[in-house]
Amino acid sequence: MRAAVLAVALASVAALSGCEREKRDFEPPTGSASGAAATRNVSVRAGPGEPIETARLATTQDRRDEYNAFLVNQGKRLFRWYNCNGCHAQGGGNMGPPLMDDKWLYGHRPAEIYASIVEGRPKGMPAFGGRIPEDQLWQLVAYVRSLSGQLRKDVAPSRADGLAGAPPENVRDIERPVQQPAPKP
Amino acid sequence: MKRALHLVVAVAFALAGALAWAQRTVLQPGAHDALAPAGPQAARIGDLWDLFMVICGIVFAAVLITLAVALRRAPRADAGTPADVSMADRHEPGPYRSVLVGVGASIVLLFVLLVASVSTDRALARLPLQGALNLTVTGHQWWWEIRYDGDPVSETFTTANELHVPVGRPVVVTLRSDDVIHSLWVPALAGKKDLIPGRTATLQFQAAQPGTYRGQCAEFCGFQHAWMAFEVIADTPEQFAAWAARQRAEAAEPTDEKLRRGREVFLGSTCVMCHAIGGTDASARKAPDLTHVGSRTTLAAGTLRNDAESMTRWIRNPQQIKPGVNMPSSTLADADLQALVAYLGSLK
Amino acid sequence: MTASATTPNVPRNAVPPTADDVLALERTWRDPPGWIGWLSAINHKAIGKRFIVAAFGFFVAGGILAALMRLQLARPDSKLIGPDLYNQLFTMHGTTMMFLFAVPVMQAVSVYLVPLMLGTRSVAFPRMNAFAFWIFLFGGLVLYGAFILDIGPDAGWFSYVPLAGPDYSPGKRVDFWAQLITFTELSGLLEAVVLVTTVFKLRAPGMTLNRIPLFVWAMLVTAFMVMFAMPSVMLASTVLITDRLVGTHFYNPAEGGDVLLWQHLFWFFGHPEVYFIFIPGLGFISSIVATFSRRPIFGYSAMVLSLIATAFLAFGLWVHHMFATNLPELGKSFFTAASMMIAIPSAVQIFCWIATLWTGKLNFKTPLLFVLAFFFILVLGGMTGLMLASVPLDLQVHDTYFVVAHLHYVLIGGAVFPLFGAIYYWYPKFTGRLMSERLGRWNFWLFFIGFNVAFFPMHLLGLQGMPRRVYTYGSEMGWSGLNALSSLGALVIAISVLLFVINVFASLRRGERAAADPWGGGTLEWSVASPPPACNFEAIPVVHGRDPMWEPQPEPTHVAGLATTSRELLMTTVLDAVPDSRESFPEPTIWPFVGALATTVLFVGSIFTPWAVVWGSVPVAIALTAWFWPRRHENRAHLALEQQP
Amino acid sequence: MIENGSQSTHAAAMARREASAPAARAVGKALDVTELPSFAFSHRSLMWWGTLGLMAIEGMVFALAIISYFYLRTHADRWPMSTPPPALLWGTLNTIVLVASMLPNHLAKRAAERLDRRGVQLWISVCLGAAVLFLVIRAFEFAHLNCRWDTDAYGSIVWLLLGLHTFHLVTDTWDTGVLLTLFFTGPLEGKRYVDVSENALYWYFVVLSWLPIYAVVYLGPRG
Repeated sequence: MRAAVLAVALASVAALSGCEREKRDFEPPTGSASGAAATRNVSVRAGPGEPIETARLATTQDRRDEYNAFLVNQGKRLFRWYNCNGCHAQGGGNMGPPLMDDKWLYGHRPAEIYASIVEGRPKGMPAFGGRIPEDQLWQLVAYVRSLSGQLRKDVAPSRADGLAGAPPENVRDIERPVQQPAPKP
Repeated sequence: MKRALHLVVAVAFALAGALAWAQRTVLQPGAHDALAPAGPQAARIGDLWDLFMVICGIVFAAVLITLAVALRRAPRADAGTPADVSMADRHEPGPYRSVLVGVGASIVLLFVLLVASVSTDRALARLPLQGALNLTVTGHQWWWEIRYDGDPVSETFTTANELHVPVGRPVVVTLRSDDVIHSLWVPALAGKKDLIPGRTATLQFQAAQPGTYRGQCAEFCGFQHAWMAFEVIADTPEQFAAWAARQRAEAAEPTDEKLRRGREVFLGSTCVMCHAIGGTDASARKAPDLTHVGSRTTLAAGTLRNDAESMTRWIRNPQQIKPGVNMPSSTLADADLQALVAYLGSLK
Repeated sequence: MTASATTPNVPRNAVPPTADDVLALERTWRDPPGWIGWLSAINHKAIGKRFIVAAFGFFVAGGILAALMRLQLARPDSKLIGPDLYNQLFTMHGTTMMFLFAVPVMQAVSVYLVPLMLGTRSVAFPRMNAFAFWIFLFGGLVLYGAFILDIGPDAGWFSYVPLAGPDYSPGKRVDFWAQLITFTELSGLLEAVVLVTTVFKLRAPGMTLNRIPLFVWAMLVTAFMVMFAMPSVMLASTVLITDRLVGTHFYNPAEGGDVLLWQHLFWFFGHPEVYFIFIPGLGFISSIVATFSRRPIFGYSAMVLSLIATAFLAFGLWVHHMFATNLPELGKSFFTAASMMIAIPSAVQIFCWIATLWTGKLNFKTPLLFVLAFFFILVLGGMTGLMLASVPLDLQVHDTYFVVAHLHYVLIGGAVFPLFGAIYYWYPKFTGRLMSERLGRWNFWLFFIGFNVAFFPMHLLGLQGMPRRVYTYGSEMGWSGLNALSSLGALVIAISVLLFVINVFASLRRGERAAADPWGGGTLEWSVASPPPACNFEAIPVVHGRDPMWEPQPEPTHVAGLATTSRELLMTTVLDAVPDSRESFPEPTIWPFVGALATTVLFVGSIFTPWAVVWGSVPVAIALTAWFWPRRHENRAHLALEQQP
Repeated sequence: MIENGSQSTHAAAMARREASAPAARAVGKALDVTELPSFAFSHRSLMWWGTLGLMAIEGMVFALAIISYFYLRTHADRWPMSTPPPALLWGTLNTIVLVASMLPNHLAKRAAERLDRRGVQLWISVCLGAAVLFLVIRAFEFAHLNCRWDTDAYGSIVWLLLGLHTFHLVTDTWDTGVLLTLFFTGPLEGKRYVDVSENALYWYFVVLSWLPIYAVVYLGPRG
């Protein structure tokens, strides 16, 4: 009896994670306009190390993307399209810092990464606020986290149809984040 | 049972007839239509089609009539009727001869079809190409990037989802793909050919008379395969030259305040991340080149008529028109959006 | 080890069998009672019936998906179903019909019928047969489970890369598709081995190779085709999974892979597959035509030879699915020729059947109606097939609704109509009752009319330029009328299939009781009771001709001396079916079922982590070993019968 | 219980006979098969045909994999694409061991066909030893391979070929182990000797299918 219950429970968990992982979200999250407005303010006020704002964002925004393989994969596509490779290579780092190791200058939490993209960072990271739509920003955030194995392996993207670089995101083990002191501009 | 027989035969002819009739009447010339050829390639295929229709029609009818006669003449029986095994080890000359004749006839007809098919194929490959117009079509999810290779190279220009060709001049299209497999097909002009990542192929055709011919992706390529269309516009050589000249030029400068505002919006918002407009800072190549978007007849890969109203709808929320398409919906203020639409519309 | 075969204490069957023989045989060959017993069943009739029912279950499921698609396409610019769901629908529909219905159902019917037609008591390797069934069932359930959880594959039943590859199909949807292939192909391949061995070694004495029923020939040829075609798609889908899971580069052009490699491997299987759906259909037709025109099929040898010719040619056509991919001229001409040549063996058979009907006495019953419909539909489909074989025409109609029409004319006309006929024909053998003739005729006429209304307009749509796999179309394209008509036809088909289902279940209880030979058939399955006893034949018949039920029987008529208290089978030589040895067959066991479960865990696990192949193989190995390990009492029984060569 | 069971069965059987008209075939003189052997070797046994079927299927898989190898090779301008050809040592050592293992295998087959239990025990043990040794060497082979499966398409197809063959080795090794155990513990009967003989046949297949793969993987890139 208990076994049956357990089985059912497991099955339903699997089911939910399955649905969560596979949903193809075309429409931006409901009320994206207002969300955009909110984040616009954030991107003006919140700087590195303003955890209150970022915490609020983290609770409202990151979940949808981080468990959805489609959205993370969209993030991977945008990472190429918006030429993040230009500086971060395949996350290996070049002019910009590598994104697949355990070192984080500005924090590894989704909202912190979000802030880094929106506001830019010293030493050459441009501010993309206003250039990249809200939902795409969160897709990029999720993908960036997958680069260092922060996401579930069944959600993280697999190899791209391109030159083989580092092993695909979905086989990388998680890098335990180490906060680095942010360099003074 | 007779009823059934008659029905079978009747339906047979009805359908065969329907096909033949459909070929001539239902399919209006100029439509998106394989049997209304507007160029030598498609015309040759049309002729081959007619031959196949005739021969296959005859064979089909012949088989069914023989069957019908067989059913009609054979005596009736039931499960109790003793089975006749007398012929089990006896040669049956009558049926033997007829089967032999039938098979022989089939072989001959098949051979005719084979020869006709192969010779047509050869002929299609031998379209004279001197002075051909060269262009490259690259398939993207879910739109067509079209590059006219100029000579000198400075003459080269890029557009999207709308192919202009001069009437009577052969066109050689080089086919590439940027992501998955697509297939380029303009039924009225030529057969289809796949755009395959990692490979290149060429497709040749020629338009016989001026007109607009619809083309469409024929290989399943994802969410918006259904709406990955384009238009081939066959102009007179003069019109074509004029069009090409306009396309080579850089984007028109905004003439009034609203258009200037529109350009600012374009360069200051999300558009610029993917689209290019010649003569401005916008140079991304992930989405259709908009340098002369105002001059095109359709938007969103042959999905919408190109007017301010549908342009506005499209930019506001593309996902409602083409779910899954890569263009994000915009959160622009209405005034900005109107300015943007006006500006894009002005890029003739 | 050294027991003599004449051990007095081993009862052997007499001719005619005594009541004790009958009782002993029944007790020896029946499957054990209880639900454990149900899961342990290995009797080919039990497995065959479950196999058929399961396959038809998937047929209905696939039909519902098709109905949903027709609902969406009935009107232009329809917003009922979005592209995401629609892509899953047509992928699931194609996958279901090809991998979970068309191929398995043919093997299922033959698992039931072949031993009866050959005059033996079981298929070879009955436990493997059961295992193959469970694997098939679990594979199908896994796929539909995934579909319900929104993990339904959405890259088409052909899963072309790169669209189905890691970069453009994120998540696990395509992995479930690829793993379903592993399930169904494993099942199909094992069944092929079972059938070939059964046909070669277990025929009744005197049933030489040129006396076996044409249906058995068809299944033999099919089994061989399966053995040489299915490995191709198994390989292809396996490396698709490794591309997606561990980052191999088979289909990645940037690293030396090639996307056309997939298409070659897929169609090298995919085209023969069409024929191993079609050829069993030919077998059904030969059985039905012979019985209902009260004479043997005209030109037995010609029929057999054309079956074999078809099988060989079928491996030389795969490229005609790839004409649009820019291949060399000469190659294309070759494949055009081959694709047209394969029409000849089909023509031979069609003419032979017509000759049979022409010279026979006709008994018009529902099975025959379905066969007559075959002539109409399949010949039409064959004609459009010739058009598709011609490169120039194919370049116009390839990947349009013209192809959709063609393939449904060929597959439904060539396989499903004969299959329905076959169900009406053998249902009394399966169940001991006849299906309702009146419902049968309604079923037939609605199916026939609905089918043509649904699929004929698709030819025209294709010529008007409507591509396949589009989730909607614009009203300005002028495709609305024909699409609406087609959807109407689909509705009629749905009704007729519903009638069929009703007929099957109603006749189960209220159908007229069937005698051993209700149609006056000529082959051995009609010589035993309906439904047959657990051991099929209380005394193995001796065969002297092609139609044992129709021809006079010189002596000896039956085989005596097979054990009645132990599962003993007579094996005969491959060519001339001369009695050669008596082999003891294994008893029912739960292990094939357990093994299938373990294999399922392994397969599903390896969608998520490559290590599942390692830890998952442990339970599989345990199950298979337990399956093989002999039991004492069984061993004693065998020793009692042992006779060294 | 048994009584009821038997009676009901009997009733059922009888009922069926009445329900459906008795089989319509005349009953005459019988063909007695009592004296036929209860098992036989080679093509006279079911197991032989089953094994043959599996070998046909797996042979097809190997063939297609090798064809794919050359298909990819024709599309590459360098082969191996980005690595030197694989070192010969381990692969060649493997081949030698494998070919050598055919002798004990052959002897095991012979012993089985003589129904010689001790011989079977002896030679199967040797075969098993060879198989295990082979697997060990195969481990080194993988470890010293010139590429990873995700290096490029060359790496992928090479790992596929070796992986497929290793899979067959593992299964057949397990198979041999089980048979060996059975021959020590029993219960035995005649057809177990047939199993041994067919197992030997399958081992031949595993060996012979390795030779082309060895040639393709190791000699191919050099030629």
